[in-house]
Amino acid sequence: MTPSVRRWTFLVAAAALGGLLVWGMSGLPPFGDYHGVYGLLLNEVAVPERHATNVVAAVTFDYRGVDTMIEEFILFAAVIGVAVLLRNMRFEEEHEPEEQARGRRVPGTSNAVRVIGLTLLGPIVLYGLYVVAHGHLTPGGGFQGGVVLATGALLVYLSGEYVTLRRVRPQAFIDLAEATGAGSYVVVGLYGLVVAGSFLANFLPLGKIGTLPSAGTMPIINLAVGLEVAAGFTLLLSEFLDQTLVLDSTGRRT
Amino acid sequence: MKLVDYLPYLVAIWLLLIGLYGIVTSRNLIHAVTCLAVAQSSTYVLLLSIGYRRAATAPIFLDVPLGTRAVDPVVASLALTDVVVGSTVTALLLALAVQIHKRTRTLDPDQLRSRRD
Amino acid sequence: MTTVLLVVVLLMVAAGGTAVVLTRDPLNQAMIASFYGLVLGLLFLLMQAPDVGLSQITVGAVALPLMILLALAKVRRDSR
Amino acid sequence: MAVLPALPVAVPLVVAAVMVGAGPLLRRRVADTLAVATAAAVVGIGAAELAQTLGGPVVTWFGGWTPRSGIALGVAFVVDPIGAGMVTFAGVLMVAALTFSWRYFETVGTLFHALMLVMLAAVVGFSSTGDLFNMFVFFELLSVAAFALAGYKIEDPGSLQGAMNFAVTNSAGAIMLLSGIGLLYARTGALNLAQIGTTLASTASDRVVTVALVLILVGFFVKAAVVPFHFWLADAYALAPTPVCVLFAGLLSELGVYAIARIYWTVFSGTFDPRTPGFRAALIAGATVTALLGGVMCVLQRHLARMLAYATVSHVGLTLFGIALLEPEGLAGATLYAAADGLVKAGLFVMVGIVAHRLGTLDELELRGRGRQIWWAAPLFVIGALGLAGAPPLGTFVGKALIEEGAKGGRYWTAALFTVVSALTAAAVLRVTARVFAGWGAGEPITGEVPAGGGVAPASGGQVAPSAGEAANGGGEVRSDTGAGHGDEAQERELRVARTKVGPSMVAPALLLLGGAVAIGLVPGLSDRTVVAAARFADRAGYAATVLGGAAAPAHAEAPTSGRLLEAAPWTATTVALAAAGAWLALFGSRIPRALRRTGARLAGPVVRALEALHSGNLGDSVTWLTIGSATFGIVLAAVLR
Repeated sequence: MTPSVRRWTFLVAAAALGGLLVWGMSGLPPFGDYHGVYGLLLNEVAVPERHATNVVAAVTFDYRGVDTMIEEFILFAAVIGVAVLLRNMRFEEEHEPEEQARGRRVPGTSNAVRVIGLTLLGPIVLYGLYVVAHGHLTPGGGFQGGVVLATGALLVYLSGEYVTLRRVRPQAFIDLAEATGAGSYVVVGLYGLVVAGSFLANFLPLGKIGTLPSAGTMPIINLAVGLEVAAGFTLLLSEFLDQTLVLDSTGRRT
Repeated sequence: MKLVDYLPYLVAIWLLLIGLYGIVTSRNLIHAVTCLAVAQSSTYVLLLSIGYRRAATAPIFLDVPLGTRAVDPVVASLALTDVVVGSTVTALLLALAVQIHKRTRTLDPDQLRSRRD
Repeated sequence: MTTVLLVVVLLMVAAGGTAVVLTRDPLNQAMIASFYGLVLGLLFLLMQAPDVGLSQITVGAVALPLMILLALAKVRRDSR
Repeated sequence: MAVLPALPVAVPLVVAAVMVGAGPLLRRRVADTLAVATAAAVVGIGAAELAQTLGGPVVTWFGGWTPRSGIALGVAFVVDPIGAGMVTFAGVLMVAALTFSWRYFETVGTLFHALMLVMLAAVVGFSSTGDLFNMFVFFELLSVAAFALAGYKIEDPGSLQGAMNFAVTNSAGAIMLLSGIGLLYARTGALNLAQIGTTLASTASDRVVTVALVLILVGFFVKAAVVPFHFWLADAYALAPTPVCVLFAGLLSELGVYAIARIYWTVFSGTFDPRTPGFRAALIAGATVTALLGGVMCVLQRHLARMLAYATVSHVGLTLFGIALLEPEGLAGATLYAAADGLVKAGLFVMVGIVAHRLGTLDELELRGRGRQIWWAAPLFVIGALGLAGAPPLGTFVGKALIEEGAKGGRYWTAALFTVVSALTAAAVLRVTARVFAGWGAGEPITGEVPAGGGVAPASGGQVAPSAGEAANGGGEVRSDTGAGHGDEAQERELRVARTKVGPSMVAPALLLLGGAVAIGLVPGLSDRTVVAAARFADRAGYAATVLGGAAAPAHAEAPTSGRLLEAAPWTATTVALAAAGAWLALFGSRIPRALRRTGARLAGPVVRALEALHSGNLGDSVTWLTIGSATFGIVLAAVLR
């Protein structure tokens, strides 16, 4: 199809599809008037049964914990996929920047940016850890905290410590962290199968509602997710970043 | 039947269709991938709209007592998973687009095809 | 009050999504996508889904646009 | 509490994580062995599940959250014989694919193994789960791993584009699927399949249910590559690395059809009982068009892998046809057919991989006569062709016979469709075999060939066939020694292994797969057992009672049927004869009187050109067709389900 034929064909089809969807959704209960049994039941039982004040977290990490486990592996597979898809570029260019970068600053990063970046790093990491740890109590959790932590790692890049980071960031170490995060979720599940009779079943004391060490295995799973997401997003960003910074250090951007 | 009662659903439908429109008319794969993310966001809106309850709190019973009218926690959990899925798929597609550009020196789907033939 | 706010943000979401799609230059698009991610996050907070809102803001407004920018930077470099 | 069902998901995932974590420490052969052993373990668990579930489905609740008064709190795995069969089947294909990759890639790293194992876990979970959203999550896991594997050959632009089209179209389908799931959740307040089915059965169907059904089916149609949702498939399947093709062709599309069956019977079958005929007609129409178009496109290809990709489309259409009858016999037939056919296609892909490995191209005409150096491959190709034709003793014969039986009054039409379609795909493979191994036919495209096998001429002036450039490009795993692009020197080389050697690790998978297809046809009592399993699969109320109430599965008496094989035999003979005649015509078309040839070319030429233009491989086209298909299918269903 030529672009204009395609556009008009699509518009006609989309109008029909849109009409169909509007027709179908007009049969839904009005917005704000939902009474599904599943959610109502969970809102009643989750806190007493799981000692987690955040019911969404209880659903995410326990009642429907297997969804989240698979979700972690979606991230895991995507990280592998990006590494596979971008692999030969790294092969081609990996040596270049390191050799050239030795003994010189990455251009384009002023000291002010660098200082701001590094000053922000501490609070960001603390905040990320806080969000991960309190997932079963308040909004947040492994995923949100993990992304915040990955952003922290990114700050180190952006503040020009790329060269430093290349030295302190052994790729294998982050790979290991990611794999550990993803793998330990399954291991917790398998341990539940052995100890409590079903996969992902809770095997720890539930603790006092509202305190940090409560809700059984949930904080552990949250931690695993946090590790996986922090490492996974760091890898994702650095896969793309590696190449961009090569641009900088080969001197074209100065 | 007020329009407001169905506005969120209409917005979800709109996001789906406009996202698909963007993909269909896109001349740049990175642009198309971002459009796919817009289409994906329609599902977040749809899911959360479905489980919304008027004059209800979030299903977090730390500061509010148990039994307070709260929105559906399941859709929030589903949408959470959906956000992760959407973002990882987008990352993968961006990597594909970058590699395609490296191999073919173009990101335009129409040009890509003509080179292939 | 909440309803009015919801309607306004919903319309902003619809407009934002449209703007992302209709912005044909990927670089500008990434900026608008970041804004769109933020508005979506706001909508989710209003819909009493703070967990989702937080994810959406960290991912949709920060991480994803960043990835798009980095991908674009890579592509531009290749083009030269 | 059953222990087994979670294991074939958990074990491959843990092994995948270990492989990535310990990546640098693992030697290549250790990683290979570990991966094959894991897949073999899944086969073992699947077989154990199969034995365990013959008496009724096994239900496992994750986290131990059993339902309360009919409301599911958590996620359940519900494994029945058909699901357990899928688990076993996936394991077998994975063993074959990983064994093949043993010698196939030189340095592949552990990332490839990890992706393959993640994909295995996803397939297993998808076939085992009894929860709609969980199904979606496994679907996405499968997709993400598949996207990455489809683009694995980063030095081949065609492969990357195929992966891109695959990924975007399938993601768009997944968005539709999830929207449909959302609508069902809005309507029923449930995500458990049994619970949704029970809730829906108690009330009349309405527009929300109809649109939800449309959206969910579209999501699975895209995965199954039902026309017109199939435009992404050829490039993605034909240009991926061979071990990946084996899984794609044998497993991925079948999975989409499985999902359609599962969702229909557990969720929707209770709601629109009296309006089933309309729904059946719509599904059958889609299946028929898919089978025919796929068959025609298959005959038109001269790139071997692309030919098999279209054979996949075509035969998925046939499998869907069996499901679309909405009868247990049809379902049973589709199950056996899909299993045997998947093994046949996977085996053929292995053989094509061997050809690429040894002969360096996948272009049929370039290969003419060159197959003599690997003459032993010819009989395997012929067995594959017979499998596509549905000839005994291959399992496709039994499956086909069952589907024809399920068609009841429409038996003759069904048999005729199967005959035409399987003759087309089998003729294509026979033609290739004769040309490549015996050197029959011309080495260049013949202009104005007559229609072959009751279809369309194989090529008109080389216009249909991919250009030589593309053939070299997409020619499987082969690269010219001059290098494809700059910087390739440093990258992992897929194929440095001497081209002269085809080790046992490459032939064994083909024997395993084709042998499996024969075994399905020969195991006594298999078809009767499958009919019982299908009857249970289709018993919505019984399924719901087992899942939600923990009730024992209701008994389904075996009703041994005889004579179905006898009735199917003449049709099969016709198919094989037509396929052979078609292949002969395609090879020796030049011997046919000129006038006849011209007329044929004049009639077929425009159709062929139109088909070629349609299958542009363009991303925008693919998504446009997705939209057209969704709208059309939606409007039809809205009309018939009123």
